[in-house]
Amino acid sequence: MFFGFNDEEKMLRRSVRDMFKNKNTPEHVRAFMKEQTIPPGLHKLLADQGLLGIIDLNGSQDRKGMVNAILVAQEAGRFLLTYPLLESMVGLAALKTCSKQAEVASEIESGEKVLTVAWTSVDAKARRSENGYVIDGTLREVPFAKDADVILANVRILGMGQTPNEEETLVLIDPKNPNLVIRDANSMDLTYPLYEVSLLNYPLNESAVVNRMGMGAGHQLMEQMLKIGALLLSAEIVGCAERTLYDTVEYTKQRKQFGKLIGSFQALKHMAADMYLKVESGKSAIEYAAWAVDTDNEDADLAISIAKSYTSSNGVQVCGDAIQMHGGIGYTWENDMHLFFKRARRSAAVLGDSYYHRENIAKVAIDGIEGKREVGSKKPIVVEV
Amino acid sequence: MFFGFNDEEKMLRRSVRDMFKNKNTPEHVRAFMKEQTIPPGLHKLLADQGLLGIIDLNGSQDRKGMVNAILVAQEAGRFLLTYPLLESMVGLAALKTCSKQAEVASEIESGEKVLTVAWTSVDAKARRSENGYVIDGTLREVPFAKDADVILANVRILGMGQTPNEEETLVLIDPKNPNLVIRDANSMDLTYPLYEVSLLNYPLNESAVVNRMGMGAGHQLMEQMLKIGALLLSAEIVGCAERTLYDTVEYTKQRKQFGKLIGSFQALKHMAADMYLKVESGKSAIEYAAWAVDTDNEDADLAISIAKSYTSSNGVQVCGDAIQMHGGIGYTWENDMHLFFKRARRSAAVLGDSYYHRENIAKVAIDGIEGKREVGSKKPIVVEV
Amino acid sequence: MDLSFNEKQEEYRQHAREWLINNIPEGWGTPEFEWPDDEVERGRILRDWDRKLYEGGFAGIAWPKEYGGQGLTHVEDIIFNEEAGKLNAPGGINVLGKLLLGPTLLLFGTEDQKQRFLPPLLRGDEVWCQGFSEPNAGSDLAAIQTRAELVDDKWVINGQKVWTSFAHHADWCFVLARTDQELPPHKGITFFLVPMDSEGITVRPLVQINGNRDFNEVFFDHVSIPKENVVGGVNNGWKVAMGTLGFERGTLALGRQVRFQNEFNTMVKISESLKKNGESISQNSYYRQKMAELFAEIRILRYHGLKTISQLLNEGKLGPEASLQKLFWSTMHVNMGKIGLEILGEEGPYIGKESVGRGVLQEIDFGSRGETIYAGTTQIQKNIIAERVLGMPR
Amino acid sequence: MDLSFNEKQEEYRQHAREWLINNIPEGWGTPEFEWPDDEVERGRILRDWDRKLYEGGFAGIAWPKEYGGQGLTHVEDIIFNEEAGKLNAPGGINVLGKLLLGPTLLLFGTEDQKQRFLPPLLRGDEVWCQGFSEPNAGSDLAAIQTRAELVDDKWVINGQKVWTSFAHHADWCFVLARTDQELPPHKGITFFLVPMDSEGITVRPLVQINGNRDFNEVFFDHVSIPKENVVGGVNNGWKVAMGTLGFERGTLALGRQVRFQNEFNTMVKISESLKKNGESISQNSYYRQKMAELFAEIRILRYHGLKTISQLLNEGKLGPEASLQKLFWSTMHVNMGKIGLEILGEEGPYIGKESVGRGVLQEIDFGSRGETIYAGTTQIQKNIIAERVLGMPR
Repeated sequence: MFFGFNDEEKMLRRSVRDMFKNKNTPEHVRAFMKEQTIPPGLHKLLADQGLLGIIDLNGSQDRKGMVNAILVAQEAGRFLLTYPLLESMVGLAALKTCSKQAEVASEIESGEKVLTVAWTSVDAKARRSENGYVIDGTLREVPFAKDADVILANVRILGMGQTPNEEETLVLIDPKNPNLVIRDANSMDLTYPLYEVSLLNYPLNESAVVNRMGMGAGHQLMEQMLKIGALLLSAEIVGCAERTLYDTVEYTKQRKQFGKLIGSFQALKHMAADMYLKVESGKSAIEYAAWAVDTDNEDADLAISIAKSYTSSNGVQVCGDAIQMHGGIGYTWENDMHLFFKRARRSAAVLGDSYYHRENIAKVAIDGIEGKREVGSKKPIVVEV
Repeated sequence: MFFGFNDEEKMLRRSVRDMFKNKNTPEHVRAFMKEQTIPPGLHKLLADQGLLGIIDLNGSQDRKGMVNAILVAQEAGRFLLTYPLLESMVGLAALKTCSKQAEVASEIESGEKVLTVAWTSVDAKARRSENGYVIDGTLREVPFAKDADVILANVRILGMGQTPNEEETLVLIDPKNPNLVIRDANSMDLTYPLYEVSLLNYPLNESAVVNRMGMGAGHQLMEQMLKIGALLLSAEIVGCAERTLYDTVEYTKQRKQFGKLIGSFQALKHMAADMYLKVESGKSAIEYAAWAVDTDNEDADLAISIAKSYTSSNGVQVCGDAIQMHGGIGYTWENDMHLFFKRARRSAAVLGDSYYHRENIAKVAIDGIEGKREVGSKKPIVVEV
Repeated sequence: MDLSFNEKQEEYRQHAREWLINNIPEGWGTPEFEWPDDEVERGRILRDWDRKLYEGGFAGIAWPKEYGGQGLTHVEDIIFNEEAGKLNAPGGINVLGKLLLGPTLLLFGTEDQKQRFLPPLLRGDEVWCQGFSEPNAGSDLAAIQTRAELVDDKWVINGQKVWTSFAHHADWCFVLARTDQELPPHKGITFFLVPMDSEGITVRPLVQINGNRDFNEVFFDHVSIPKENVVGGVNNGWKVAMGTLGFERGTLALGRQVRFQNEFNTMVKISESLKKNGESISQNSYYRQKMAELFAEIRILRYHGLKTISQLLNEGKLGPEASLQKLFWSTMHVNMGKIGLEILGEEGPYIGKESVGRGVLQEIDFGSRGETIYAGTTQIQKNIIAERVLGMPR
Repeated sequence: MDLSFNEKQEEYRQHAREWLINNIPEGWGTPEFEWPDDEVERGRILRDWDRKLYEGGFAGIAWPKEYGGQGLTHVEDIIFNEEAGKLNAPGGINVLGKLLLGPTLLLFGTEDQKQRFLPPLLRGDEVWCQGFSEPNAGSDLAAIQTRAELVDDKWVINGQKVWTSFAHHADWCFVLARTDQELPPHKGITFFLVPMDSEGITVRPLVQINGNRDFNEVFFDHVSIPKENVVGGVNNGWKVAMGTLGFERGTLALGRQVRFQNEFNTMVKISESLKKNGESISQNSYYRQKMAELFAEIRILRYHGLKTISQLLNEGKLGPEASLQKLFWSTMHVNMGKIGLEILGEEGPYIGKESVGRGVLQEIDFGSRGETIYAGTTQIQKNIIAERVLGMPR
């Protein structure tokens, strides 16, 4: 029984934190918000630290790298990292399940190519044409598409299954291909831009298929990616919330009003204590879920939904409270609080919002509980937890 | 435009408050909680003040007496009045719509008989027998039934309408009749006991029918009683909440901890401010609704649902916060805070809980709004309020 | 209790509504209206609107006729504000002049000041901004450090103000400055009227988290103004300012309520267009309950507003209870933003013109975060309620 | 990160579960179990259970064997508590002895004290109660006025305690009393061990708002006790007491979590039995969302509990962060009561044996109101977090 991080994990966190502190400074973030272009050298840096391919879905010794991955994602949130690290981690994990794609996977892992994921497919379908398959349709929720070299997307290949789900197939899309258009989707979170990608007669080469066409493989893998992605997003939210909490506490120790440090006002103390409770609870939730995924625990899906629903509601609230505790200065563009707030809002909304994940929880907790007490029964009943 | 009380209304409130202060003291309430018997003389007192028949559904000059009635109900909540005053006010208003029942109405109004209302009928049905009609079934949610002389109830008279609703008929039940059993329903609120009344072969004399049998008359009248009752309950909750707020504020001005009056701690100040906001908002809600009922405003039903849903959620919370602000002493039976809390809880639950009334609101605010803006339209749209 | 409007008032409402419908530029007040990017152009449009209001007889509705007002009551004022709110008509550019400076001058100004300043204010010729807050004097307004010294019959002002809305459009600014360093903080403050074209004034825009540029920093570097530009007497500025803030907290809630109602209806419309398991979100009991609760609170805000107006009409002034209204609407609006984002679900991040509802619900979420801060933070309002209304010990 | 239990621990869990199933009296822990009305009889049943626990080897699981414990770790302790929670087994009558006094003596007691007091405590021979709070020293514990004076080699105690759980069943009481009037409040306090059958002790029950009579007032009128009945040294009682309160706030949350899970399952069952428009409430999205959110928090409480145990195991002590756990579970439980009443709807008022769920949801609503007060109010826990964890200025 050890609920904590070992020295290796702590060292990873420290080194990632130091790197982001130096290489993803507020000035870098502000510059990115204007240019919307990943700063040169950032991929290489992340690759050199070995962060991109940190998740291994077939991980040995019951370790898939999720505990490490949430530590990294938390730091990404804490520093508003302007890179699709989450997509790299999740996408690479998926690519590595396919030996055919070893080359591109290694190019991505080594930082030569930038990978992103199209989280939503709006009816993107591949149909047979003269020279193989072509794809028509739209991909949504594609972070950093403009800067990506590879987009991992889930499209239906018509005829490759009995149901739409079965037809789903993971494919690699080349954003430089002339048969697609990338449009800025105008997301509130300027530190993590989302794009929409429209494909028309986009030629799908068989070599771009991950694993195999249809037969449910793509659907299943995407489901897994969405779950792991949701957990990493929870970790990002926790990072945002934790950072705003401690920055705010620090601010209350500097700022005076009415002749006193504002941190000595009980109203602000109690707000901070509530924020701390939410941050620590979010941390416990993501840490438990990461362990559950790592160890193939039957609890894993439930734990992810607990983490995502809890952090999506409460993490955002912490960032909002941070604005309030800063007073007027917190409401200005110059101050960073709103960047965390918006990043948390975006992260809370995608890959399943609170409602979605609470409904997942309800299916287990309400519809499927074991050992529910029969009202009126006197038998001792063992409640499984 | 005058949103307030005139001198007459203020005088009524003052005289009722003085009366309850002297005649419905905490000692009386505690005695009632043990005996569960209305203290002798209380009906007479209420009758002499003219409080029982204060509502007149056919009121002249657009005045049905609702503004007065909520003032009285608020005081009843404030002093935990141990009498079915709400049922008397609502029941008498209903009885007065029927000239046949003038005699019993006047006996009730003058304090000779105690009236209560059976708010829920669990399948109580009258069927023809040899000597007219007999009723079988159960009446629930009957306050003070043990002490009542008359129970006003809504029962179905089989065959007196095309639908169950149409069959509904308001009747007077004699609680002393041997063909019924009164059972204490064990309500949490010992200041306002609820009973269940089971009828078996209870003989229904035609003279006990209010207005006429079936044809929807009973249903309609009961609907109206339920609405007015819900508004008066909201007023009772506001009375409970207001009382606990000011008692609590007073307590924080007496009690010291850490060498300071606890009222000087900002955490308690802000709790009190939140309570004040809830109390004042509840007051505005019931006052507006009472005015709307009095003036036959088309808004009246909506305003009642706003008042009942708001006070049911927020009034209870104020009483709960009052316990918290009292600390340990607030958690003892000896302290009165829990009496208000439980009375507010009971009042919040019956005659439509928050969910029920919010769903009523949704039918207007969501399903039926006028002038909803068409997304994309540039026409100016007038929003009715 | 009489919450109805009389026949004459209803006629006034009809008159106001018709005038508004005929005079509001097409599309204005809808999310589809496109504001020019240029701030100067934007200012011109707003000032034109103020002038139109004046010409239509809808400026200074409850102010005396002798100062350019309409000589009507707060009831007509509120009726017009409600109607303007129903059409989501912008408030013009002279909000602070009309809402704060005007009532302040009417209460504390000299006859000369009223005659000099009120008519051009109403005509839209002179736009006002408010110079109260400073970097180190936000909630603690009495801590202001901007100084004014009398030099050769002129007041010379030095210091810095922040959160100065509309300063970049304003002709005048009403400014609090310290005129006596020896007296206790509350007692050495004076309320000044300062022309914005004075030498030594620099305006720097402050961008808000929603991207708006309504706020500014204003720097005063040896700004010299006439001796008589003082309201309420030298060293009496705290009292005057408290009156000003009272107006800010207590009034105009009815117009605001209608705007919230407008936003609510848009929210309903959006909830109808979004589906969950094949069913409109507007039919899902979770969202229905949340929206119904919100609707109830918007209505209760209206009741509070009616009470405030009634108090103004019948007692002529507002008490500290007015803090309730600010606390109520601002926290309610934050909650509204939260519910809006819940309704949007996965659509939440997108705010462009092509997004669901054109980003109007997100704007509530962002904008409301400022509302619990400006004009006295939530924490300050609760302090006021606890100490001044409930009498809890300081 | 390793949150699994090893094979040996899982065997222990199996063993504990079997023992519990075989030894818990029929119906115990179900809402249907009928406790005797008589308090003495009730006390006897609980003490019998403590004795049974001892005989079964489940008393003092993590305490050293030399003092009657089992010499195992906090892991086995928590496993047993979880299993007991799953069966909703009452905690026995010596909760305060086992939870608070035992750990306190192990940390601060003399060897003689440990040998004298721990074995009978575990055997169920000596039941303990806690004499800390006083009418004027609740949150402000340092303000206690109960005095102890050394008279002829005996401590003579005078004063009054409140909220003394189980005092009417207890053989001993651990008492804080002021032993030096001159020193600052925190420095003149001593921690005493007082036999409850001493002359001069009067116990008066305090009824709680849920009708329970677990709390008492205890009056000390010239109560004389041996000089050596002091823990941790004279005038060092504050430090000892803070250790005691740390145990109270930090531990046993896992057993509590299972009990909450149990209550939650009952809530689900009730929600299935109640209908709204012909559909079970458990299928209505509003109630589903509320319950799912609650379930998530109950699980998170488990995670917090695991962290606390891990900290105890690996670092040997708890920090001020333990306040988080108390704050979390108590406020969560209040919310649970609220949701329970929402689910009950019109059935809410009825609490009798024949009511829906036999009043178990209402009991949460009432009982939880005490939980945010005792063992350090919500406000005190937030102060501790802000000042001692986050380092905000006092």
